Amino acid sequence: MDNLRQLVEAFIFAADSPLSLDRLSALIEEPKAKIRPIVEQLQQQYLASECGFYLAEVAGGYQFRTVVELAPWLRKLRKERAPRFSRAALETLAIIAYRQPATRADIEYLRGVDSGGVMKTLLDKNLLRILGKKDVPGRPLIYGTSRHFLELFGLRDLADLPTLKEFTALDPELAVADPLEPEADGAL
Amino acid sequence: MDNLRQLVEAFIFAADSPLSLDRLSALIEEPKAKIRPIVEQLQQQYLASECGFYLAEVAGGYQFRTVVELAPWLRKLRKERAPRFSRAALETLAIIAYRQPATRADIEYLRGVDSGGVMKTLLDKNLLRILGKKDVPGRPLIYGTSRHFLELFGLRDLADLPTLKEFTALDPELAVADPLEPEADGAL
Amino acid sequence: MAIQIRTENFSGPLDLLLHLIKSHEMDIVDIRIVEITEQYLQIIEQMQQLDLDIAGEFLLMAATLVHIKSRMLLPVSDDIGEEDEDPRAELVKRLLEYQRYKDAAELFQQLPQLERDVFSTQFQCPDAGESDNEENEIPIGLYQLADAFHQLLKEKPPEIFHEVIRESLSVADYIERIVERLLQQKRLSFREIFSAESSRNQLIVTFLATLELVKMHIVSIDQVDDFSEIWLALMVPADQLSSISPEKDLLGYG
Repeated sequence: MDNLRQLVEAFIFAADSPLSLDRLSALIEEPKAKIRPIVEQLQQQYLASECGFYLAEVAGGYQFRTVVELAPWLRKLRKERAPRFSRAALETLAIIAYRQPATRADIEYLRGVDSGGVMKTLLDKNLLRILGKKDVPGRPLIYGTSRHFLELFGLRDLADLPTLKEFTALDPELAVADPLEPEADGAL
Repeated sequence: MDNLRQLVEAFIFAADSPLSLDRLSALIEEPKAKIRPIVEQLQQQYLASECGFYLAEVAGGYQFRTVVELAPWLRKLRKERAPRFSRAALETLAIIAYRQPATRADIEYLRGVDSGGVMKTLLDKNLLRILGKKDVPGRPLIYGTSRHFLELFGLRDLADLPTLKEFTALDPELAVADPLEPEADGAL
Repeated sequence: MAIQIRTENFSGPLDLLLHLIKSHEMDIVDIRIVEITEQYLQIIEQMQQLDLDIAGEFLLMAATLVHIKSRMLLPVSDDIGEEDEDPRAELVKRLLEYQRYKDAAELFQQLPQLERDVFSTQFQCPDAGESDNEENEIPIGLYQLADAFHQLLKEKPPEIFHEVIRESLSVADYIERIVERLLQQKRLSFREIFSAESSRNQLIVTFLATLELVKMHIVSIDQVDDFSEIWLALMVPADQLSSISPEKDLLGYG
């Protein structure tokens, strides 16, 4: 049993992206039911030990990540500054994240400006993906956020997106469109 | 003091190569004499805890590494990865997807290099299929994409592929800005 | 009001409009349309005076505002039906929704970002097996697929016009170039020997040079199947090349 814990730890550490329970189960050749408690135990353990990193749940998987409080120190490690997002990019990303699947026309209607360039940049950065085509005349492409988007922002899944302020009860249709449960804990 | 341990741990964890005591001391802005015992303590601690990784001393520095005994397991990580493609494979697949039915010569014309090896890999991965022989002298084989290709890219059929026109419309340098059209079906 | 307003500070006309609404302490759901239109037009004019490249989108919004204003000034006619819609309704709806995503963008900015606020290990596990040219591997999706094809087509632009510049292109020089490349690479595809930016003349000379090399039994030509790639390879060991290097004059191409 202890060996299993060690194996889970090593796999998550060595993987280059978050490992899901399914993936862990396939790699270790043990049922998920056996692996899940081990992962949960590891999460507790790292939190309790005040280690420099913790076992985060992101993008449907698990990954060791440094604790947020140390960010100002750790940035010294990277020579290049982390790329910052322009306001246009963040707006576009937000619209697609909450509204997906979204067409380019949806985004441009909301933003009021041509957004092709921003979308291309986000696609190049692998933050967006093309989901297919919409079943309306002209069959426009529809877009959604990628797995990498979740990884970058440390989200477990799309339901983990921060809740948006409710609309005033102006339009009941819009209130329905409100997705997203509140986050369970602020651990991330 | 505990914070210092956390910081050392996080630095070593997040660095892309082994961190020397000198480097750690410079990053943390504390004398080496203060950092050395912490590192040694961490080494002991990880060994004692039978963690999946340990604090190795390599190349004049310190780095977390997975436990050597687990190597046979960890190799599976690379073998069973989410599909990722080399540029050559992606190019070849793209040409066949858009130009099918395509001969090997068609592909090599566009890529400018021998593509036999890549095509074989793609055939082995069941992403391509042989459609028949072309009715020209030499009767070269003609290729198309497979059902599995559609599944992998989440396409219903080939008509779901983004057209080049749609694609270039994203690139502001290539396309005149599209007029804004509020969406007809009132997605709001 | 002497606020310095610059388009680049706003991500679009809705953003500018929201700013004006806020700075005039209005309620989004009850915009004082006459006042806001005036303000908006003033700013647009300022931008024009500064000879800024005003995006069409900003002008489009100006037109929308003026249109709403004129509709609000018209007396409400009874004929059209009881539920006359507020002319501002659609704009208000857009503004409210835009405001929401603007807030969301702000939230995103504050989320801990990988490689900015949190870091994962960069350790490439040597025990995980040899990484066969892993750095070249790309995640795949429809975009990556379409992009790959698009890039290839961009690299192979249709031949348009070539200005004819008379150059003294010597076949002998080109023979040397091809041999040099073959020494480095052992095998070259027929296409590879032509560089992409070659002029027509250069292509011809390259071709002649290739023929010469074959004629001199320095280079062999292989083709696996009809119409498949043609491959060139050196037939002569490298150390013997110098002795059979052609005398430039003997080739007779000038």
